Amino acid sequence: MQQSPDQIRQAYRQMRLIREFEERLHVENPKGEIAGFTHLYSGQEAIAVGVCENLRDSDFIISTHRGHGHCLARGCDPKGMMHEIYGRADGLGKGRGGSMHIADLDKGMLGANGIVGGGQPIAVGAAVACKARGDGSVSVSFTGDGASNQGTVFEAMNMAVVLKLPKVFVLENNGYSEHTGASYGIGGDLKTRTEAFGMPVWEADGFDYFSVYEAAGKAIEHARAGNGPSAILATATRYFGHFEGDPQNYRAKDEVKNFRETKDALMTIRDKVTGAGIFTAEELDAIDDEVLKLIDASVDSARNGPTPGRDIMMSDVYIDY
Amino acid sequence: MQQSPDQIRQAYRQMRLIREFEERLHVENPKGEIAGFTHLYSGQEAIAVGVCENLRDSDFIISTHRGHGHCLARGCDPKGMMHEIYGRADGLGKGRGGSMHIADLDKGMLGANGIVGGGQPIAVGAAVACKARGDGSVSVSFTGDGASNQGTVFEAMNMAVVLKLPKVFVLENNGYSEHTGASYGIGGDLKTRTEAFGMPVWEADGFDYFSVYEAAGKAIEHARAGNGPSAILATATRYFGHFEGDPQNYRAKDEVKNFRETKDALMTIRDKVTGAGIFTAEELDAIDDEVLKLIDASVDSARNGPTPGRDIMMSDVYIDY
Amino acid sequence: MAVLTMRDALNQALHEEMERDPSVIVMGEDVAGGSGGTSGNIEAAGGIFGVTKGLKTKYGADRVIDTPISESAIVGLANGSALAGMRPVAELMFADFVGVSLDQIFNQMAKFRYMFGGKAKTPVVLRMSMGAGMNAAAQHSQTIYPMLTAVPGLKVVVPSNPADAKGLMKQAIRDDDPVVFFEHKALYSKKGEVPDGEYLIPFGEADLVREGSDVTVVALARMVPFAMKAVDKLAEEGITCDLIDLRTTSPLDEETVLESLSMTGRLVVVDESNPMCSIASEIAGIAASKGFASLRAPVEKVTAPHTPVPFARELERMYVPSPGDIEAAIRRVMEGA
Amino acid sequence: MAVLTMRDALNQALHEEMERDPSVIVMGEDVAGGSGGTSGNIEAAGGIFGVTKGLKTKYGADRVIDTPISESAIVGLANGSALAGMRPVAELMFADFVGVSLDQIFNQMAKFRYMFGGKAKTPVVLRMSMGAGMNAAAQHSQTIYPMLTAVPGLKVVVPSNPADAKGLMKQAIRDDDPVVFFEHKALYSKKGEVPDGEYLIPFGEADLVREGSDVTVVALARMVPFAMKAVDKLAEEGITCDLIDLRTTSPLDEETVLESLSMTGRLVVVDESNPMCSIASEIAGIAASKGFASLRAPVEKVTAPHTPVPFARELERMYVPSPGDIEAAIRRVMEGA
Ligand SMILES: Cc1ncc(C[n+]2csc(CCOP(=O)(O)OP(=O)(O)O)c2C)c(N)n1
Ligand SMILES: Cc1ncc(C[n+]2csc(CCOP(=O)(O)OP(=O)(O)O)c2C)c(N)n1
Ligand SMILES: [Mg+2]
Ligand SMILES: [Mg+2]
Repeated sequence: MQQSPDQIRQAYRQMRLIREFEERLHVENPKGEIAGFTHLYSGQEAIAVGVCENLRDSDFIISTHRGHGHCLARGCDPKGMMHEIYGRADGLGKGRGGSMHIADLDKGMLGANGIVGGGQPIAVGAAVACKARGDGSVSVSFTGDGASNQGTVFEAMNMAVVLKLPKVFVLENNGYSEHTGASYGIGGDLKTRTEAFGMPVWEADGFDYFSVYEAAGKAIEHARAGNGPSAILATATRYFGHFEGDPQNYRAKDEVKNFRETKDALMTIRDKVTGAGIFTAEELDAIDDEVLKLIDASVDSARNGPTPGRDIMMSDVYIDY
Repeated sequence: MQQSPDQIRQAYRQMRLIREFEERLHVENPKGEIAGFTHLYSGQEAIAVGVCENLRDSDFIISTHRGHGHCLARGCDPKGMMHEIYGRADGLGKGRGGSMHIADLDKGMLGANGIVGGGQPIAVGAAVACKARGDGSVSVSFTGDGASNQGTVFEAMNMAVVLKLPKVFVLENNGYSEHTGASYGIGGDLKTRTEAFGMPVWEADGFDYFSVYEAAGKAIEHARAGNGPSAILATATRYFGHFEGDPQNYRAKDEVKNFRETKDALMTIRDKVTGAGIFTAEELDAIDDEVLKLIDASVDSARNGPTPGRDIMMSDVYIDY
Repeated sequence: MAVLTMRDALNQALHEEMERDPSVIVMGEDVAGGSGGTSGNIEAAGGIFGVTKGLKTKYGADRVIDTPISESAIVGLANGSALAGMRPVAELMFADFVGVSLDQIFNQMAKFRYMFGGKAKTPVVLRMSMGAGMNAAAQHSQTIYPMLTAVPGLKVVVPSNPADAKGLMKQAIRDDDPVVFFEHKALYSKKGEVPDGEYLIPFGEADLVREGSDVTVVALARMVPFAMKAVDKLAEEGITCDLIDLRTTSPLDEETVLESLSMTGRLVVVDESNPMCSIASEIAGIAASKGFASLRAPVEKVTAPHTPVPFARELERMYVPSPGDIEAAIRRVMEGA
Repeated sequence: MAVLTMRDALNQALHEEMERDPSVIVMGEDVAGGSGGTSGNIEAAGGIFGVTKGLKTKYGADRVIDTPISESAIVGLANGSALAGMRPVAELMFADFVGVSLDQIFNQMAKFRYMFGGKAKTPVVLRMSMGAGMNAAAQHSQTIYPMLTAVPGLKVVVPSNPADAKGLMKQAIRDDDPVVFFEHKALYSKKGEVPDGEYLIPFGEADLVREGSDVTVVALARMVPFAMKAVDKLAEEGITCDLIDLRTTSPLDEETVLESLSMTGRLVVVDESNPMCSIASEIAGIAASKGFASLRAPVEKVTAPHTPVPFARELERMYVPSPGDIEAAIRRVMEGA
């Protein structure tokens, strides 16, 4: 733990923020106010935060359909996100994108993406811009175990290697691709397949913030130094269904419960941090309180946010047409 | 050389047929009677023939934009092909497909394909049918070094592994992808990348019929026995430009000449076969004569073949509409 | 006749055809579900919309194939197995995923027979869910049938109700040409009477679902029930319409449209797609060419706007042509002449 | 003014814009060529059609990027670099290759700005060669602009001559929205006068290339010179036509078409695409709706047939609408009213 207390506080807070954001959505969702598909990230918090805590303002990330965690970790405004998820005119996407398309270009967050494998080629493009700038900035994409079988992801990996771009592929194996186990759809294994393109892959425990932070740090440093692309492979689990409403018929009865009890990312960081005497449980609880209040306020505000109208439907298709 | 003289005669004849078919097209092409893009296979004959001599009638192959060699090796009628290349109403494609789309479903030849990476997923589909039949039949696709970077090819490989299909990937590295060297576009290397999906890869000398025959035999046997997909990787060169008319500005001056003089596939098989005393040079020359006459006759016939009319343009879009 | 949802009508068609013909196979992501899972359930999903329920349990893993997320390879599986003698029914979970598989659809399956001298037969059915109505936003709500209707070699099916869905699906599976079968997400749970057992609807025959004399209304998929609402409401006022449900856009039943137009002289076309190069454009264009002599008023095209599909409930509702929009268009066309 | 081929006019536009703006970059397969080759030539191709000649030699490998055969990743390179502040000009060698890259075009670049609350700017130019004329057969000859014209968020350019190609390309590169730029293969070698230096043509402004009073002829890309032949021939007989070159199909200059139609009352639309859901359908549909009051005769749509593009010279010539077909359509529309 070579991180400063401030860094650790920030990381813990971000992980808690994601966790509570998602747990709250899980509670709110059945009430019927939230439209569309909602894919929750709970269980994988250490990955998004472990990666993003390594980033600078000039870096880029691109996310997946399961985007809330990456957005929050990258610093998107939770209230703006919540408004978007509730379809409000003042949400980050003006209510036009919803949960699956949250982005904030001002934060170098190039969007959640509803197309599995859609983001990776785009992130490679952002890496072209990073390289052109020559300021050591990097581009990071997140890719699920299921997404790793999409042709566009292979193309993106190969392209990044061929052009020696400052690009980091974050592979998140949460064990499932919708209702199918990760192992079923993957010929070979993720690490070997990725290395075969000629890039290094660092493995991490996706439940452990410090493990991910360290692996991602190596990958990002590798890119910043001009050594080209690399990947990290982090394994965790998702606590909820593929989307809200999924009965999860494909999972063993106690699978999630076991993970929650033995591996939980928030539990892990708390144990480590309190164990090392960096913060007391009370100090961390105070962070939790702050986060919970923020989420409460975001949900209240979003539930009462302004409804988008025809002007919003018709605008921003083009800049000039 | 455990092959019977008859087998070897047939293989030699097929290689010579491809060679002369292509050399003749190279002569005819500048005369202006042949329309469209013509991609010649000369230099790689041992690969198509080395693979296809392992096949049974019930097997399938699918080809690329550089399809003449694979078609001939699979037993497509040279005259029907020549008529197609000349755009004749009685060509294999009735003049609608041309050089890039020669197919013969009756021979299990699922077509040359103008889309790089287009054929591989289709060949995986044919392997599904092979598996369903349960008769040990296999499906073979040919893939260039350039094509190996197309997302659809990675997907096809993975799918074949996941479904454990009787599918053989023949990777033909001829050193170039159009005007670009093979090494430029390939992150990692072809063998490692293919093995990473969890399938065995056998390497072969793409100039040597016997080497290819043996490697392909292993792969095909692997598939017939129900052990799933595999690949062979064969390296050779193409003697002509990417397409007819290509000035080849990307190649060293004597590159092709050197290959022709030191590695040529026809030379190689002749040397081995005469050296082992299986056939005399005169016996092989007689085959050459027969082939040359066949090509002469095919070109003469094709030059005077019937012109397709409106009925041909308008038919076979659907079976029933 | 049983009363079934469209989902169940499609499921019934699949069950009947798989039972009838062992060469029918099904493939796609989570068409069964549960493979590689920890519950041991071999059919944890039965399709994300439940259309393929029970198939794997009944017909096994060789005929009901769960796949990785590799849409090009999924359509390729269908194409190759069809060329090799099977009758595959492949699923693209959402029509929007043609983006990652279009080549296999428009350059491959559509063109084999033509390019290959008339020898190839590619009896693929490519199912895909489409349309707005679930607030699934811009990448999961499109109605891309115009794009595929334009492609020679493809047949395109767009059912509006459970009975048609069954009859057209059974026809699609038996059809020797490649068929793209669009299932509107917002119709899956709609119920209707569905004939039992053998029931086939030929392609290229539109259905005249309402008869009238003032206006010809042409619609497809979810726009048919919406148009019914508008037409039925106006009928109370004495404005009567022919309402034509296209059922397939390729082949397109021009005759039925033109015949109706020759009686009414007025045309409203309703299409959930974006306006440009749409089915609405196509039918309006046909009216301007082959139907010109009949036309007494400007054609009204009722479509979504030239925008992506927006997410929020209010926005999506505004985006999709509504019964009110259709009613207004019918009124306008009545005033026009 | 110099006389240039369309190829060279496009090349000039690229050179000028790369010179002017360091954020302009070029990417695609063999846009330079020679990478990894044995000749040491760092620009062995300059694009398969020569449009990108000299760019790598002048601007270097960082700005002129040869890529592997990975079209989705090529368009992705453009999309991501544009979001991150560059002005990429990406090449799909053949328009038919949208099959392997459509997602990045229609689900990604077209929709970012809308989905992302109006913050994103995606100034991509996606160049692609299109059309019949080289006997390149069914997978290398399509004119798929209708498919992309239908997509909200994309602008679509279809030049018919060298001057327009230059002016529209320079506009495309400076435009802040994503632009799909179609280059007709059969026009690359056609020559015309091209203004030197700064020359921009705004999008959405059709060009009235012939003036007349009897018929409005609307055409685009290669159909414009074909239509000119027909129109000029008929002018000798005293039948005079407005000939409108659309130049862009999105935005589409309806006003110019409708204004002309209001004078002539007769419309012929010429489109090299397959007939269904085409630009011909779109324009005919506009005539039936917004132009109905002007219309005095059935609209004539002159398009390719509903077949893939055939290979043989004779077949391809039959497939492509010819000056003779256009002439016949103009005569028919003159008889029609
Ligand atoms: C191209 C495409 N195919 C399929 C889908 C449907 N889909 C959405 S998420 C998903 C599973 C993704 O699995 P994974 O990449 O492991 O991410 P996770 O859901 O586990 O976060 C699927 C199949 C999609 N959105 N896009
Ligand atoms: C999807 C697609 N992209 C690009 C092309 C253009 N193209 C045709 S052949 C070729 C090079 C193929 O190289 P390789 O796979 O090594 O085969 P080879 O030509 O060497 O036989 C390219 C880029 C194409 N036909 N299809
Ligand atoms: Mg997963
Ligand atoms: Mg090659």
